[in-house]
Amino acid sequence: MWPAVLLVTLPLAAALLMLLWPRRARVLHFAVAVGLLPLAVSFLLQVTVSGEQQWFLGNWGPLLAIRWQADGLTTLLLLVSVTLHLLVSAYVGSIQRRNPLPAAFWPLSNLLLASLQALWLSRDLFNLYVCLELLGMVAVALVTLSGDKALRPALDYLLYSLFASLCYLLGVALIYAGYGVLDIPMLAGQLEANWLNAVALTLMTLGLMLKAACWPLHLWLPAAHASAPAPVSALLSALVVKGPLFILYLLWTTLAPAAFLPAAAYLLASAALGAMLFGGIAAIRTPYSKSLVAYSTVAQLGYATLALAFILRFNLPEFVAAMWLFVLSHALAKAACFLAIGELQHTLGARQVEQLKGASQTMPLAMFAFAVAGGSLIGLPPSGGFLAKWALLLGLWQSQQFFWLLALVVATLLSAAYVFRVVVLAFDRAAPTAPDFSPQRLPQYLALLPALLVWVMAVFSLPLLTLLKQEL
Amino acid sequence: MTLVLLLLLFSMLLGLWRVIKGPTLLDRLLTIQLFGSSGVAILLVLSKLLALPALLDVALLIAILAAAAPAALVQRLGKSRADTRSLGKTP
Amino acid sequence: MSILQLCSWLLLALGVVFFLAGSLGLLRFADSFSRLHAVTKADTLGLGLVVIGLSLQSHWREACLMLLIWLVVMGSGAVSCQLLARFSHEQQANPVEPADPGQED
Amino acid sequence: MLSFYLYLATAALLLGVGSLGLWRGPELLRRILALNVIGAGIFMLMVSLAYRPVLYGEPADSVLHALVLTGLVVAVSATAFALALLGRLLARPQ
Amino acid sequence: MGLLLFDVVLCALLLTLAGAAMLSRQLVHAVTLFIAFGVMMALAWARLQAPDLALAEAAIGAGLTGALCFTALARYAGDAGYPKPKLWLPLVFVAAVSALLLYSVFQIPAQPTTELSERVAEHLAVSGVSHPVTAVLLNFRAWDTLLELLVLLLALLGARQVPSQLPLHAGWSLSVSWSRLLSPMLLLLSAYLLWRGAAAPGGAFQAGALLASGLVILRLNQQLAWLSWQNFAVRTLVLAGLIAFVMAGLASLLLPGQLVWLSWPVALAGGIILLVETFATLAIALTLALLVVGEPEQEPADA
Repeated sequence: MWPAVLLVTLPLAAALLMLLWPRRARVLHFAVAVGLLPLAVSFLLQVTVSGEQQWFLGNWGPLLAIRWQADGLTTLLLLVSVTLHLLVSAYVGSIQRRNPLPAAFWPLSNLLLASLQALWLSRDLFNLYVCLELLGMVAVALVTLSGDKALRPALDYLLYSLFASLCYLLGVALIYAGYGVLDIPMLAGQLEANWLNAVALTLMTLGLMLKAACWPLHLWLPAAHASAPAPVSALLSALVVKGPLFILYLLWTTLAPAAFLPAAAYLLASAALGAMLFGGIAAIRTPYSKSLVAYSTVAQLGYATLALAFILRFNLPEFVAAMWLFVLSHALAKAACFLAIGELQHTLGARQVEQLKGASQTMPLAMFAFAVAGGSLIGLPPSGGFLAKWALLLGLWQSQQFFWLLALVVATLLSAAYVFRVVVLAFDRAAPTAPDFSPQRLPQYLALLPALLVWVMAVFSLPLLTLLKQEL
Repeated sequence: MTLVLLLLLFSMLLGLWRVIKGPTLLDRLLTIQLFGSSGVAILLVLSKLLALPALLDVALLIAILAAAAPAALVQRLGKSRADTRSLGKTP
Repeated sequence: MSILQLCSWLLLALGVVFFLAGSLGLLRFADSFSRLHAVTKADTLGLGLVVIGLSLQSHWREACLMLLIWLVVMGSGAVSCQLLARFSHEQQANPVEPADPGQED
Repeated sequence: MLSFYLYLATAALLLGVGSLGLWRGPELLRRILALNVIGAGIFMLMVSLAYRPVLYGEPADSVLHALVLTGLVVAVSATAFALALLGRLLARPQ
Repeated sequence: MGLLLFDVVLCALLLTLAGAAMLSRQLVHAVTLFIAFGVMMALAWARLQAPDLALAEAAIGAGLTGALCFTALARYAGDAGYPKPKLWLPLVFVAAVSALLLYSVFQIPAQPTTELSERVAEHLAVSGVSHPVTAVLLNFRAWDTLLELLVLLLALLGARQVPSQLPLHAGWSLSVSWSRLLSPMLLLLSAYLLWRGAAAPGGAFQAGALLASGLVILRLNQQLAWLSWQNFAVRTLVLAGLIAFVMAGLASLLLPGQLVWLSWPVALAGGIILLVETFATLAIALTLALLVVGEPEQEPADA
């Protein structure tokens, strides 16, 4: 129990103390963030060795209590959140002199971590609603850190997110109407394929897709992620949109009656196709570099959604592995992308893609970080992105889905196009944009770190695959 | 007892016309006032009818806070604000 | 039916009549300020009658609570009536001022 | 039984009315109010469900009451935050 | 039969108020109608035998919503001249969705599922309180409540990032003296609600919301100058609910034999719940009050 409790309460308690004594915030923050890392690693090892664990909070037994469950996937997500939280805040610390974020960043980022951890652990429909709401509010509060220019995107984000959680809540209420149970594992296999459950699951799915910015419900995402400060965008893109995706996975793999699965698979697959194609095209066309990365998030989420759709249709372990490998590798790669682009933007004073001209000369490290992370987004071997795509291709080949193989190839070409759009410009050494001040090295290294981690994932591919394939 | 309840609600229903039709802001605010006092009466009767003594607390709460909305209105939209020009003055 | 109960019902009925009269006044009176009178006076009286009517049927503790509620309603009704009247009077006295959108900053 | 379905129907219609306001707007403040109306519809659905055992002479479902109470707090907090954002948005020099 | 007629009229009133609020021409009318809608919701909760919710709704709807909405309204400089929105397209779509939802809610079985309620009743005796709603909130599903307090805190933190000052002008003497007269009563009533929560409808949130309304009324009448985030005591109390909750959770996890997060030892449960609730009430009251009236003077967003 202790590791799970500490992973949630330590950041929470740290945030409370920071609010009381703002002066000590940074010291406290790094003490906690560093301390959480070994905790999360040991928790992951413990769960992989001795199998999944679960608790009924308050010791009230099933039905009455809220259930926490720590399986391989959950502990992996816990570890990734802790890692990214540490990396991003180290980046924020390293640029503190140059362009400091408001002091509220420290408690808010700890609260973000706490609410994410609560979400990964929870297996209760209503508790997940509260976690979702919490996550949405922290995310919006973090977006407002970049000042007045982010007000309108932040408000839109908040309104969309509230509407989405209300949809989800309505679905929960309808399920409770039929069964009087909120516990997901207890509801597994219980739901009949009737009209009421169909409506409930549709509403929940719509709400979650809106929150996870699945195409075509992604309209709020580019503005919100592009207007937030770069480290915040990194956290939002890497972690926050994955929360609702996780709930979606839980709902459809454990809760939904088998009769609904084909329809849901078609819905999700077409959303994924739209996301991969239109997200990619939007990323190629946008003039702003941060919007490019934000649209790429929309496109990349498409891969994960596609994998989810095929989990529902074919039930192959390859697809489960593919989905979560996409999520993990995207989390790391996208954090690196946003940090690198943020660094480039600040140093070159450049919001537009065009102004990144010659960046490989002026800021080679940051550009390298972007290129390495981009390689994983495209799926170049041997990155994490490649692993994910390979698993997906393998699954598609086995189930003989040749149309989707083609779609995947086209989507890959699109992502290659938007990554190379930046890289090619950066290697154009004719008339590089002059930096406003001499580039700092430490933040660039910190941006490179998650990008390298994605490639390190390939080394651990075997244990990762076995861990994720057990999920089914 | 139910009849009393119905008639009280009916008196609110009469007020509804004012709150929608207006014509001034004062009329609408008055109807909130009416809803407050009839609401208190309804709660008293309901508490008797459903045997829920806690509803008396609800009534007390509404009664105490009845002046809260007007106070907020006066503070926020009162005279010294230039930007309340067009509020509620459609004759 | 005891006399007490009869009294109680009579009072309740009378209270409801006052409520209805107040609402009718709200509907029929010509201008807003007379409507103000109709609502606040009649309703407070109506509530008082309902309270007394119900008190006759209930435990003394509940009766005390109801009496307290009535007192509070009288107070806050009077206060909010004043506030609303003055607010709306001022609004009518001050004609439209020129727009000044930058006022807030 | 009839009143149970009556309140359920009201809840569904409140959801409709709220969605209409959310779509149509046009002011942001009205959209925020509309979200609250939708919330009220969902809470009404849940409270009617909690009332269901009363029809069979049992006490109302206290778990649902607790959930709605939690939901109310969340709704109020979110509304207050949205209104704060709105206030800043409108106060900003154009 | 009579009660059914009452229900019909009440539902019609609710729907009309909500519809009028959504469609009214002027924003200030929409806000007024919405406040009336809040009062009617409290009546509906009372009718549906949910006194806890009626209390909460009354405290929020009558006290806080008005202050919140009028504050936002003061920002709209007159009518901003929005184009008249289209009605038909949304109306058709929404009508279709409502019809679908109506059909769905009529599919809900009238037969209740009672297993969970039975479980609550079974364990009520060892929960430390005798009011089931409080038992669910502070014991059976205490984790939800802790997170809910966190949501409230986050709303305040978020709102503090976007301060927008409205000057407070001198209150009218009548409302000032009324607010002074009211404050001891509000304090008493919320203490009473908090205390009653253990055995009867009431509890931390209702008491907190009521107290918050009182603080807001006083603050809007230019009193309580100390009510500010900069004030260390206020800040401590705002965080006190969560701190008490987390500390109680960790402390009881340290006790021998307690292996699970947020499980109160049976003998101490009543005391722990009262302690947590007391701090939570103060925290809720101050947080809501700060959220609704904002800071008294302009300060930079980060402390």
